[in-house]
Amino acid sequence: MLKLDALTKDFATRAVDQVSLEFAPGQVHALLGANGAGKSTLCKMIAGLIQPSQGSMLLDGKKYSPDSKRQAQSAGVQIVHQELNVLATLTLAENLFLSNLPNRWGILSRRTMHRRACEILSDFGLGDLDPHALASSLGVGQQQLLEIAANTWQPTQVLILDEPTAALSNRESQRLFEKIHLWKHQGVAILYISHRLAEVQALADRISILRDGKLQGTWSRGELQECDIVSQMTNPSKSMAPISSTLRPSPAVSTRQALRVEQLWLSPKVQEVSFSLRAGEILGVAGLVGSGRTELLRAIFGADRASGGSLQVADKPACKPFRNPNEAVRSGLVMISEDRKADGLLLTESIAANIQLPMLDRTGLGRFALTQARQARCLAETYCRDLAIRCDSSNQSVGTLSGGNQQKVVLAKWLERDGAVFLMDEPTRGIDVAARELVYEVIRNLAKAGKGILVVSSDLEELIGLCDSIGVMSNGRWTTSFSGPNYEPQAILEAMFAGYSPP
Amino acid sequence: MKDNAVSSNRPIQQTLATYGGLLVAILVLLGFFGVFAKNFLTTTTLLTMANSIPDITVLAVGMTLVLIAGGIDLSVGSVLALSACFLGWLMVDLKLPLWLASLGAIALGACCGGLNGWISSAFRIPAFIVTLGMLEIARGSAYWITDSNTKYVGSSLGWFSDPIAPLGVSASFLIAAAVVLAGQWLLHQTVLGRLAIAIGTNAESVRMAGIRTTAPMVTLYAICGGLCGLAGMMQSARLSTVDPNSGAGMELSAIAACVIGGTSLRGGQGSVVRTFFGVLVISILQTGLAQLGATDPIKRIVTGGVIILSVLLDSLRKQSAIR
Amino acid sequence: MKDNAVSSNRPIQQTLATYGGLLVAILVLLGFFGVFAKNFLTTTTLLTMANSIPDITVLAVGMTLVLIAGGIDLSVGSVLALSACFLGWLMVDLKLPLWLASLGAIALGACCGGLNGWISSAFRIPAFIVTLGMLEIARGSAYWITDSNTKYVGSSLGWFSDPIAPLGVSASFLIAAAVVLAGQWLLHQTVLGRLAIAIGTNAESVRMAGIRTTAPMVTLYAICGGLCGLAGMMQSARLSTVDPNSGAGMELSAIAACVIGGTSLRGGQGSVVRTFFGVLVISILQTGLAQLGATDPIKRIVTGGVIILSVLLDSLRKQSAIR
Amino acid sequence: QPKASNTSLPPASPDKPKIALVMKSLANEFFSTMAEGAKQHQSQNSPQYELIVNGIKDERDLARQAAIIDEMIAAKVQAIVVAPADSKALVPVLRRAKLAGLVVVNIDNKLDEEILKAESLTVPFVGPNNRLGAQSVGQYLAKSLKPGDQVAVLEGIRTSFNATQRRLGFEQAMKDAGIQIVDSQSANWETNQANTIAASMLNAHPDLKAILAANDSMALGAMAAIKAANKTDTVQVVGFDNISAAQEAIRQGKMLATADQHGDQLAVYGIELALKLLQDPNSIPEDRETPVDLITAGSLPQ
Ligand SMILES: Nc1ncnc2c1ncn2[C@@H]1O[C@H](COP(=O)(O)OP(=O)(O)OP(=O)(O)O)[C@@H](O)[C@H]1O
Ligand SMILES: Nc1ncnc2c1ncn2[C@@H]1O[C@H](COP(=O)(O)OP(=O)(O)OP(=O)(O)O)[C@@H](O)[C@H]1O
Ligand SMILES: [Mg+2]
Ligand SMILES: [Mg+2]
Repeated sequence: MLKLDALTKDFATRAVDQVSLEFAPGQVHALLGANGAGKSTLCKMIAGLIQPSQGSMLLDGKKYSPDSKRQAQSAGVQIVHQELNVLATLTLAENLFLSNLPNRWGILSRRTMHRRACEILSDFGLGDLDPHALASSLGVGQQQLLEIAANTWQPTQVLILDEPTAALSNRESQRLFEKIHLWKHQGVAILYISHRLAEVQALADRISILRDGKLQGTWSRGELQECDIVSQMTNPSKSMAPISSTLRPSPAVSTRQALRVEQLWLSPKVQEVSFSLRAGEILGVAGLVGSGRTELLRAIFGADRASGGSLQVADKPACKPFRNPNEAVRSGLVMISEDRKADGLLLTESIAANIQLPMLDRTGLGRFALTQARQARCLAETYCRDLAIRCDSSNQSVGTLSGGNQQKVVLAKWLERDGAVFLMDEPTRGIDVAARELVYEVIRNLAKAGKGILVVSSDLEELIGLCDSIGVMSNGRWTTSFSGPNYEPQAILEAMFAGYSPP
Repeated sequence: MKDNAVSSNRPIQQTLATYGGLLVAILVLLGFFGVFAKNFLTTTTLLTMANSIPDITVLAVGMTLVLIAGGIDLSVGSVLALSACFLGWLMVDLKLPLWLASLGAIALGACCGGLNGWISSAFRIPAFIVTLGMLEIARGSAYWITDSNTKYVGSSLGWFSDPIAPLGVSASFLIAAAVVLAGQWLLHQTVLGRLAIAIGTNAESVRMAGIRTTAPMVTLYAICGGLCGLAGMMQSARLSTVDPNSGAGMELSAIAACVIGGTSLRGGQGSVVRTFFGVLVISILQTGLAQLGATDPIKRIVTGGVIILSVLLDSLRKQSAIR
Repeated sequence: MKDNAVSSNRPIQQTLATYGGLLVAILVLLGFFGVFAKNFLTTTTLLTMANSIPDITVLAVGMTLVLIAGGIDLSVGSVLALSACFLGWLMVDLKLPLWLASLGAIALGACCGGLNGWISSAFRIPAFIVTLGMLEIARGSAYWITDSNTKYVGSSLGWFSDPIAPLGVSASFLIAAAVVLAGQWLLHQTVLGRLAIAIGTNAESVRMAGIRTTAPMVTLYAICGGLCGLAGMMQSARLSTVDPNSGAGMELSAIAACVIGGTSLRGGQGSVVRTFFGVLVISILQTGLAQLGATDPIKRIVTGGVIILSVLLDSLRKQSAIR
Repeated sequence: QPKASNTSLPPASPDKPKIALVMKSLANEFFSTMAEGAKQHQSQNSPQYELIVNGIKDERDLARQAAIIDEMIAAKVQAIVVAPADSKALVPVLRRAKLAGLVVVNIDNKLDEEILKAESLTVPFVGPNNRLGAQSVGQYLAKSLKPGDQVAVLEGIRTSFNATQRRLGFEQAMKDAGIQIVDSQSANWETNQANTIAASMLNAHPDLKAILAANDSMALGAMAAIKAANKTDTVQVVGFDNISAAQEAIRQGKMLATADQHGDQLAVYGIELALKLLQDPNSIPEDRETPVDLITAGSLPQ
């Protein structure tokens, strides 16, 4: 019912190049492509957020050229963005109904709103949350669910989901898939973007692949193997190692201690967590959304002030938890945070400036020292090459990069700063399959170089493939640890739920 | 921080947590001046104070709404003067009946405000500069209307500012109180109020959600402007004159009241009732210092210090509450 | 929008894109007053103008730095007055040599600024309110030092403001020009400048990058305060007086100059050179209107209108450039 | 120099009356001198009365001055001596003071006759005649100019009564001497604004021979502009108020003349009148015009 005809969008370079596609009702149409291939740009054009440079669209046979999201909505096209847009100062219910607050003569009908919010939230597995609570009390994963709920509770014709599962763990993803099946049966055309190929294989009726803005082709379910998809996505000239063959734990874990956490408290979400991390070890942290993993990392890093406990970095004497990130960084910790938009990047600044940022504290000459603009540019260019960051130049502002490429900039910034212990919160969030391999390689190399690495990820397979051992957080507590390389996923899953079951 | 969460459990703790710091500040000030200034803690003084704050209260309410939506209005003082002068012109020169003239003054204020909102929102120009321009324009127009003369309007507006017999407070004060409550209600119970908070938090996200931000912004600024008109009437009533110089510098007092009350200048956060407490802090300070007969240097130094201190204490209290 | 990106290709287009809108505004104003005001486009008038802007220029440079870092400094006018009065006191009452007295005045300004920066940054209090408090405190202290008296300092500071023979411009002007260049250099070439932009863009990201924000903020505010001291010296030299009332309202002019020059009040964006153009717009307007002999109402209405228009045009130009 | 008479003061009473002196702005030298004079008088006569001195932040803030008077009524003072920031706006609140049984004396800036009548109020006035003062300054200047010469006027804030009176005085003197006023703008009593405007006036009218400023602060600004334009020898400046900086300038020959309204005595006269009225409520108060003296290089002690 929705037909794209030679849709094109030019920025400094061409982001989407003559894409013609057709979406049918009741079908899940997956859109795949490497980071920066133009998927989000294409979606934004369909949803009326940006205007195409060339090309046209037809909806139900009628000409469709929305110049605002509002128009798109009224024509029956809805989008869930890749980036979160939850308003922290409003309540969950208000976020849900923002574009259409239930009211009479402009006065809110709170009761109606509350009732309907309860229904919708429990529908999306957020039933235990109070609709009157502020959205600022949610973690990223819960925010993502809220965002999906807010954009899908109204019936639509076309629904675009741009990486909805990037911050979700299995349980939430499963629930979303159920909803997708439901919408499918209601005859909604769904455009689905994800970097998790397994998901795509399970869900999609049709698969389209973009590479450098150009459509490579469209296939039906089952026509493509994973390796075909990857080879379609990536440039054949830049050959990549096949997936999963390199997914083996690295051998060189020493006995030296890199970080020891003792009885750490950050009420109410982190409760007496203790563990230790050895140099050269990759320690994964698994858990459900809202289990407190992000809070744990923030408490260790001093981003939030822990209320109790002690830390021991390398063989230095144990000390109180850090009071601010500055102390942590000076003690040799670095942290790749989960919410790159809020606290990881300077969106309007260039790639070079972002990579240089943590280094600014290190120049020996003090604050009036000259910045080495040229050096920073060279550095940025090196990282753009090594991490395959798709950009026009190292001067491009980070906010205009695609989501996955933004994540790579965050990575580059901390690789450059370097430290003895790396805390990584969802390090591969939004990064495409091929580049993900690259990131794993980088992480393993760090480990080989003797760093201690703590990885939080909602993708259990990723943890299993990458980590020397895995700890499980459940309801704010560090419940069990498993050591690799042979994990039992079922046991880990059970441990993730353990903290919630009644005693 | 979480003033907006309307939660009904633990109402007393909630209220204390929300208003506690400000109440303490007000009590400390009252106590201090009660001890050191003669005749300070008397009904007369308190009533005098109550009858002198309606205009700044009403301005500050409008300012709170605009600040919460991420804007700012520097023109409130000038628009106050302009509407007051317009009122004088309508009443004295055109001899319009009071109700019509008042309506005209408030409408003019609302127009100025709406214009501020429209220009800044539709063309994405910082409100600071738009309203700074309006500050000059409105002040100039006020001079122009009155020919730079103060105009006597007599007691036709008197009922507005005369104390009502049994209560001792004026109609202005009651209206101002009603405006505070209406403002708080608007913020929490209406679509416009919620949109104000949303836009103030992140205008881009609101636009991404497919909501037009211009119309609500224009409405909010127009409300702020209309309240300036109301404040202008109150001031004229109190002085029986309209004066093109009136309200000069009042924008900073109004903003100070809002910020003392915890409204964020970055938008998204604030409470009208707390703004009212902010007005009280400022006016108690002013009255107390005047009754002490403090010299001007001391008045200013103390005022500045107390403004900083009250916000500092509130911030420290919040930080310790989080821990 | 990306003034900060220093790219060396296509330098002329780049320069035009960056400064074009402002240059056009300046030329239009010059042309208008050249036609309508007597003796406007003469060397004397232009030199008079050049010699009267150093103080506001220097203030606006400091303000730009603070605004870019996401702060604001409302106390610049008062701190200017305070340092000028302190200078007068050191020179006239204590009979200190000029260089020592100047140093003292600048140091006092820097202290006031540093205090602003420290309180607002370390305790996370909005700079608006802290500097509003400082506005009152510094003004009060200025009255206190001078006993509210204007002091005539004669020609002891004269070399500062006297036109240098062959050039026609004063030493003040040259210093102000140097300050503009130094400000631009500081912003783009030093670590402090990068940090200012970074903090203004997203303070939380900077904090999470393990960088302390307090020290750079204190430094930036102290620079701004020191520049207020310098501006105070310039103004005292030009007027041969130190006056505790000087600089009142100058904070708004300085901010207006910054915003006309495209500095964002939300932080992260701005350029010192463009601020200088903003100063030019304002001062040409003032001088031209005075030379026309316009009445006060007209002066204010036109000033307000031009402020809004210049920003509006710049914004429309940018939007059309994007398309 | 006129001196306040100390003879007719009432004897000390056990219940000392409290007198509130409410001025425009303590930030102005004229008013700080006034306050100083009043305080000195009080300390010399401390058994007779208590004094509270208040001013407003901004001379234009009428609302605040009215509020201060209300606050003084609430503070239970017995008399108010007021230098109104506006001759019209303060009348209603002063009527409230009278209704509350207070003695009210008007100094410096005379309340508007018509409005006093409209509010059926009589308030005794003690103060100078600004118009005549300005006229005498203008006449002194005219002596050193020729008929037909061009001069410019820097006015105060237009809404202020004093500003109007002084402008009228200047205009009268210039008209009498046949001198042409080519430009007249308000610099809002401020030095820096006066500097900008005077500089523009000098550029627009190269033949300007003198600038008449309605107060000394603006005169200082005008002098700086003249110096910058290198016209110290051709353009003369006169002012009003006799602040110390202006005296300095007159001594150095950079300024021609100013007028002294004896601010330090003004409040004292008002306070004395108030005390008299307090003691004898039935006495009929009379307006009292205080002297305005012309100050020139000759009349200043060297
Ligand atoms: N506003 C913009 N200005 C300039 N370039 C842009 C802008 N928006 C997107 N681009 C560029 O367009 C290209 C496509 O971006 P897009 O966000 O569509 O990628 P994507 O396929 O969604 O990638 P990801 O999987 O990482 O989300 C990128 O190279 C990006 O840098
Ligand atoms: N600012 C906050 N104030 C109060 N509670 C918060 C705040 N931020 C997060 N929380 C709570 O902390 C819990 C854990 O947060 P979060 O969801 O980030 O954990 P996580 O295990 O990292 O999960 P995720 O997969 O979402 O990152 C959430 O349930 C959330 O309610
Ligand atoms: Mg994308
Ligand atoms: Mg998390």
